[in-house]
Amino acid sequence: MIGLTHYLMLSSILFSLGVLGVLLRRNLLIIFMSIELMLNSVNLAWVSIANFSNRLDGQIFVFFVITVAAAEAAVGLALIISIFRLKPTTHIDELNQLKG
Amino acid sequence: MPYKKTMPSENVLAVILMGVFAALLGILLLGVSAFLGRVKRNPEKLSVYECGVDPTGSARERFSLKFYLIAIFFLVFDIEIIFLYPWALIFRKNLERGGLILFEMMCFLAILVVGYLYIWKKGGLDWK
Amino acid sequence: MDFIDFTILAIKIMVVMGALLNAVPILVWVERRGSAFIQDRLGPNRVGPMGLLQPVADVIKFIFKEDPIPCHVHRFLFPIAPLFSLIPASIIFAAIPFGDTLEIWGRTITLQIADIHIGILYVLAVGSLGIYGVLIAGWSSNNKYSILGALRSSSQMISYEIALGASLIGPLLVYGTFSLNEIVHLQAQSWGIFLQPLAFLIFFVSGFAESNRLPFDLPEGEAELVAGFHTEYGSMKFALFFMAEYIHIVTIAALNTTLFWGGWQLIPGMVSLANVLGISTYPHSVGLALLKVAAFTLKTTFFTLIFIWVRWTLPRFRYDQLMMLGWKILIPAAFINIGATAVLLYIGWL
Amino acid sequence: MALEVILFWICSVTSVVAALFVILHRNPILSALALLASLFAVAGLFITLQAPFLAAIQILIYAGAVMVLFIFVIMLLNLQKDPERFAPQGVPVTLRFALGLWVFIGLSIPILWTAFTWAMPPTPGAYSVSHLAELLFDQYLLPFELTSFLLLVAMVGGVVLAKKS
Repeated sequence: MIGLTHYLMLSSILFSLGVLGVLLRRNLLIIFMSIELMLNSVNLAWVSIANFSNRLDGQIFVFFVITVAAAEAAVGLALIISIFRLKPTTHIDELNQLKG
Repeated sequence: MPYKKTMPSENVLAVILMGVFAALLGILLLGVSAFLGRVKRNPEKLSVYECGVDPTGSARERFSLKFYLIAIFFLVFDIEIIFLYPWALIFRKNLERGGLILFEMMCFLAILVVGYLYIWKKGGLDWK
Repeated sequence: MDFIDFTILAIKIMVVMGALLNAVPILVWVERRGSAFIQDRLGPNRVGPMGLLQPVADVIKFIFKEDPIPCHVHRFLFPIAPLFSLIPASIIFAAIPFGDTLEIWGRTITLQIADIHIGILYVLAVGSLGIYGVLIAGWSSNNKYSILGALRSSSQMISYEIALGASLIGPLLVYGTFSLNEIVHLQAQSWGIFLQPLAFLIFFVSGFAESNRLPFDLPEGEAELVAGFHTEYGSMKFALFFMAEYIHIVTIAALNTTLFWGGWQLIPGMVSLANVLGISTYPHSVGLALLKVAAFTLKTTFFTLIFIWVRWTLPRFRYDQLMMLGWKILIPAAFINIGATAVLLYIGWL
Repeated sequence: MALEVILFWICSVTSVVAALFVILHRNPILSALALLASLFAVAGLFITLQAPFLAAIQILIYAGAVMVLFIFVIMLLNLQKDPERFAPQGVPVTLRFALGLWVFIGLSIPILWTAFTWAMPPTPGAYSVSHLAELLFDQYLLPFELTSFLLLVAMVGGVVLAKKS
């Protein structure tokens, strides 16, 4: 039977894949995508705990996490675009001057 | 109308079955046409379509930011609509408990109308 | 989910997908003859009587015509792109009830592929995936025209999707349930159109924009952008996009009838009329059920014909007019409609 | 019940494989599509966890709006394939990989170690969407009203940042 440990293990696998993505990749957009992946795995953990404890609070939190993640994605990508306009690169190592 | 309430997983099975059916149909048609319509390759046919003129410059130079602004507004208003759905679902049931539920949503919408007017004034919506 | 249920489900899917796929050539023929009739010319009449075999000829042409994959194109995404717009268009039909329950050999069959409890939200969620077919086609064909066309038509679909979502909230306020099946049951006495006329108008207009139909098909405007996002597409791949567009039209028409025109309800107040005339409204009699399915198909074809009729009468919008209509007129109208419905419900009129 | 188990295994395997693709692929559009597939798989998992409303919202917001925004940005900045997958300079790759692995082990030890016992087993179909909505509008009213401010800030921020031409 699919118990709570299955879901929590799956969400921890997805979370660590997201962390790996943030650490390993140098492209700003891929880092941003792995952050969305980490948020998504946290959502999965919320919903599975809400389901197995027969309470709905977990689902409400996921509702708000999705909203915050979407608003953050909108503003974050606007930042990436304005950075791109200064220096046409999304390679994170080249963005090391604070000037500009 | 006594009918058996279908379980969510049966619905998912039905939807997946229908998606697979449509995908198989598309792949089948593509396969048949790729098999029957032999492609006689020649450089003219395979080049970029530019009304006969040779393509100049890379195909993807930068575009105006207008498309990006529209995508942001779409995202924000989509979230707003997401909050309207559960509200609309229980609106009729909660009317007995007085108009509190109506007042809650009106505050939510008022703040977002302020945002909408700000965008309108800042010219985010009009298209030169 | 025993074996018999599974076969019934498979039969239902076969019937619905068969109807959708047969509707495409018929619509092509109707569009050609209709446009000929409107523009006072003959239209196809060479192939078969009154050109009836013309769609068959088209299908054969599409199969045999060579389908080159240009070399500069992304090899994996280019042929897959049409599926991205075909699958969402046909999946929406799983939630639409095309008939009441049917009783055969002691088993009641609900004439609906999947009675999804969150019907309206499911339709919107899957409807919002149609954009990927356009985006991936535009990006993977690596051609200036198709990228600009893809960006333009997807930003148009995006802005009209908000109006679509907001217009669906009005009927939801009135019905108080997501499930499309219950909505049709609730429309026994009076159809949705009488309660939510403005929502119907907004839904219908943004339905045109969602499916990139005239007068909203500027990205495919022949003059400026050659053929919009499917410039590089050859025979069968273009036919798949074409088929996806027609299936999308039929789905939007079916949604229209389900939400505003009483789905398979024959006429408003049909139950009271039947009692007066003494006809047995035994819910599961096969004859009555088939009559209801016929009522649903009649209404859906009526709205599909309106799609075709509008295409050949209205001129095309300019792009800024199109975006202005979407953002500055339809979205405020949808939100005003939501506020008005809520206040009317609060007062108790609606 | 067999359907739920099959659905769980299909969705979890696709989500993990798609997440791997997101990290490993050099072409940003392909990793965006891989993230899309992972979102769909997680939406399928939400359905097996009796949260169909959240599955629909996940598809509507994440797959329908956020990923479209990503693809728009990728098309707007016309990013090509990255020259190499993991940039060699900076902290050595193996150390970074070890850190990721350490996070995974740190997470999974408590999960595997505690035997989850719950007062009542999950009753299928116990809660419907209207329960969720009622809970949202009376107990969680304050966060609901604050989200409108969040959306206002996101709108204004997006306009200010993007229109600095």
